[in-house]
Amino acid sequence: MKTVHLELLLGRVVRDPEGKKAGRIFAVRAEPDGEDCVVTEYLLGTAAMMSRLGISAKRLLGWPIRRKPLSIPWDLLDLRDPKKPRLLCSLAELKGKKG
Amino acid sequence: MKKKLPDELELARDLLDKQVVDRDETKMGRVDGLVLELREGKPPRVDHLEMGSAVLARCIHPRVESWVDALRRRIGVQKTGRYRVPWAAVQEIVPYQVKLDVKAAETPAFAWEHWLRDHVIAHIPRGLKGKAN
Amino acid sequence: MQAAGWVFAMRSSISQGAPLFGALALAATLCLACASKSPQEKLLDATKPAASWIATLRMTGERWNANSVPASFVKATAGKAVDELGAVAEEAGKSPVPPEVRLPLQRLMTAARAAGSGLERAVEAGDRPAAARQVARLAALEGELAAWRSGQKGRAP
Amino acid sequence: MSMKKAATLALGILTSVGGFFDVGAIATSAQAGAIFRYQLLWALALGTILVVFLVEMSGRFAAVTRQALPDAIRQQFGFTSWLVPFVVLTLIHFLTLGAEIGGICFALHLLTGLPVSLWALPVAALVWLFLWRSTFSAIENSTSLLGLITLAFVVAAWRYHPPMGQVLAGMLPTLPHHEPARYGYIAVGLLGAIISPYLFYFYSSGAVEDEWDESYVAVNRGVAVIGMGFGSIISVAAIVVAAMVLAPRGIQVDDYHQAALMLTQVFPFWGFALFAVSMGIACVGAAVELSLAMAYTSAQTFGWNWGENLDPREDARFCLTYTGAILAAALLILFGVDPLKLTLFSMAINALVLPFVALPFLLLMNDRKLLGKHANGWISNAITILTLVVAIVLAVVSIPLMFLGG
Repeated sequence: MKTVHLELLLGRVVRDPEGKKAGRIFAVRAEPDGEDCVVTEYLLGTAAMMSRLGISAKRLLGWPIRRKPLSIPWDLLDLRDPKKPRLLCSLAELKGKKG
Repeated sequence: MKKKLPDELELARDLLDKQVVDRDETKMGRVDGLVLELREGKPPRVDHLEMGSAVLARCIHPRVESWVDALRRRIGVQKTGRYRVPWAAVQEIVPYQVKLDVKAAETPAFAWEHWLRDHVIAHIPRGLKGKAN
Repeated sequence: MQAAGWVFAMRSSISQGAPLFGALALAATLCLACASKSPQEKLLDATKPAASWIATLRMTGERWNANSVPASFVKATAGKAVDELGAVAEEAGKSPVPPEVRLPLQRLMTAARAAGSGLERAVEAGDRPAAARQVARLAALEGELAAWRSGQKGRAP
Repeated sequence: MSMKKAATLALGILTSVGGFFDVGAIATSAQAGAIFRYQLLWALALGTILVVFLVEMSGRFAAVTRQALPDAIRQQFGFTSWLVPFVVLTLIHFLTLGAEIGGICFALHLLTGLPVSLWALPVAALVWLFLWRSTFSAIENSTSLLGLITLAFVVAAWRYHPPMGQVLAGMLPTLPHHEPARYGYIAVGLLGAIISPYLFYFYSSGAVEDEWDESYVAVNRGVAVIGMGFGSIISVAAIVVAAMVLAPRGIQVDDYHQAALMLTQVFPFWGFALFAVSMGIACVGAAVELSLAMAYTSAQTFGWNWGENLDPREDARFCLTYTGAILAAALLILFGVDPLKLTLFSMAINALVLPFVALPFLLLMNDRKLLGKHANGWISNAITILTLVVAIVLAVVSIPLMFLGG
């Protein structure tokens, strides 16, 4: 059984096949599925960290920062080497999908 | 027993590092680690939670883990520094704790607590405590 | 969660702050070095706690005579004061200032220590008039030390 | 207001007696008054405002989330981020606990004439027995009731009719006329003595022990103001008395023996004992608070079962943490570490670590997912950011001052 430790995965830099940096993993979304609990997406970047820590720049500093965390669906992230998570499509493609 | 889980979980925020209680609400540790199983063609699933000194030591450095483990074996109170809780045992997740369908006293998480209770606390006369509340 | 990135962010902010912090520490050290005091000023500084200890002895004696503090307290305070005054006397002895400056101070410290020990003995014997005499002696020494200090302040560069 | 809620004031007074008016506040207030008269009252006033807000926040946090601060910090920021602050704070709490035990020993030395170090082990046994045998509410009520004796300082200050104009003028910061390094060092010490990190860990854990819920948010506000106000008034009184009694005679406080003379003039018969007893009780309160804060912090960091109301058989690790802490801290005094020097040193490093306590605090208090409508408003945020700025300035300033003024 191939496993990965979440506590060691958080904060890792994700790169796309061309080696471009996509950001650090700060959050992992999951949902219960019958008896199981399955991962749906991974969230990257400062915005993910901020939302993870409940920080709202608007409340704290008085001005809004409009940046959304970069989200990667579960099937587009290769975790076989947890130290070097790899994006399965290019960064541009991922961003393009969202429009 | 029916599980009480939110519809959507953010694993790092809603699970990791949270206080763990047993079915009698006895505090038994924290979610020190969380292990995902990678499956071919299917989304990764949460396999088990981990608790214990080895898990924490690993977060600092793998070398620290080996030191902590050597120390644990020498002292010999705990059989394992890595207590695994299968996902099926997770009963309830609320903002301030994670409830497991186990009994704390029967798990390795309570090895030290029991050793200290039987070898130290039992020898000191206790006061009015326990009757209070 | 294991916010490695969070730690990373904190670490980098600390390391960015380090030069600033280092500069401040350096500035402080430089200030210390520039402000290195003349032997006279150093001696003057050392006499400040001495004056405070003589005043303490005097007040302790007065309060004992008024039945406000126990004998054991006088004993402990006098013991501490005599030690501290001894340390000042020693510093004065080692100071490179001219003898006409330090000798009167050394004499003052010796007299104050004697008064402190005298007070301790008087209290141990329960002798109130003797304690009152030591208090008066301490008051006089307080004045003399103040005079010495203002004389030095006038001469200090 | 129900009786139970009115009784929560005890938690505020206990936190205040132990956390505000403790050995550090006694030492630094006496020094401030003796050397600079009323000129350093502003540091006390500033510290009071900051601490009232921070205590209110930690109580509100506990009431709304049912979590104490160390618990929430570990959950929110993760084990590796919390590890270093946790170790550093534990070390500081240990030194401060040593200073408080030293304060109790000194009070007993004043009353009995026996040497300070001789009292170290009996005092450790006494503090431990108090924690081991009684419940949280018993500790709260007895310490806060006994703590009222420190009001002796207020009576003394009032009897001296201090020059009100000068006292009020001291509330505004001014540059020192003499000894600037010492002035800075005492100001840092005063702030460090007032805004001690353990205060917030203890108070929020106490609120969880007392089973506060959202309905306590309003009560908590009153408790923070009244409790901390109590400590503040006593510290102001201590500065005033030192300024009226010690300063005119030129007595500085280089040693606790000198501070012990403070009340002997105004209460010729009881003054000496009143000082000793006030100091002893304030330090017992602080020692209790510190040893519990250490046990709470460790237990919450590792998820052990904890609570002062539990039978020690149910939370062995929690009980043995405070037991070990008290014993180890008492050894410092047994081996002759000077209580006043230890106090001043731990107050200065308390100020030094404050930024690392205030920053996570600021983040937690703004988390809407945790606190909902009870998250911080702009006033509380402004005060916390001010604390953070003051703390950073203090941290930068206190290092050179430790060499210049100490």
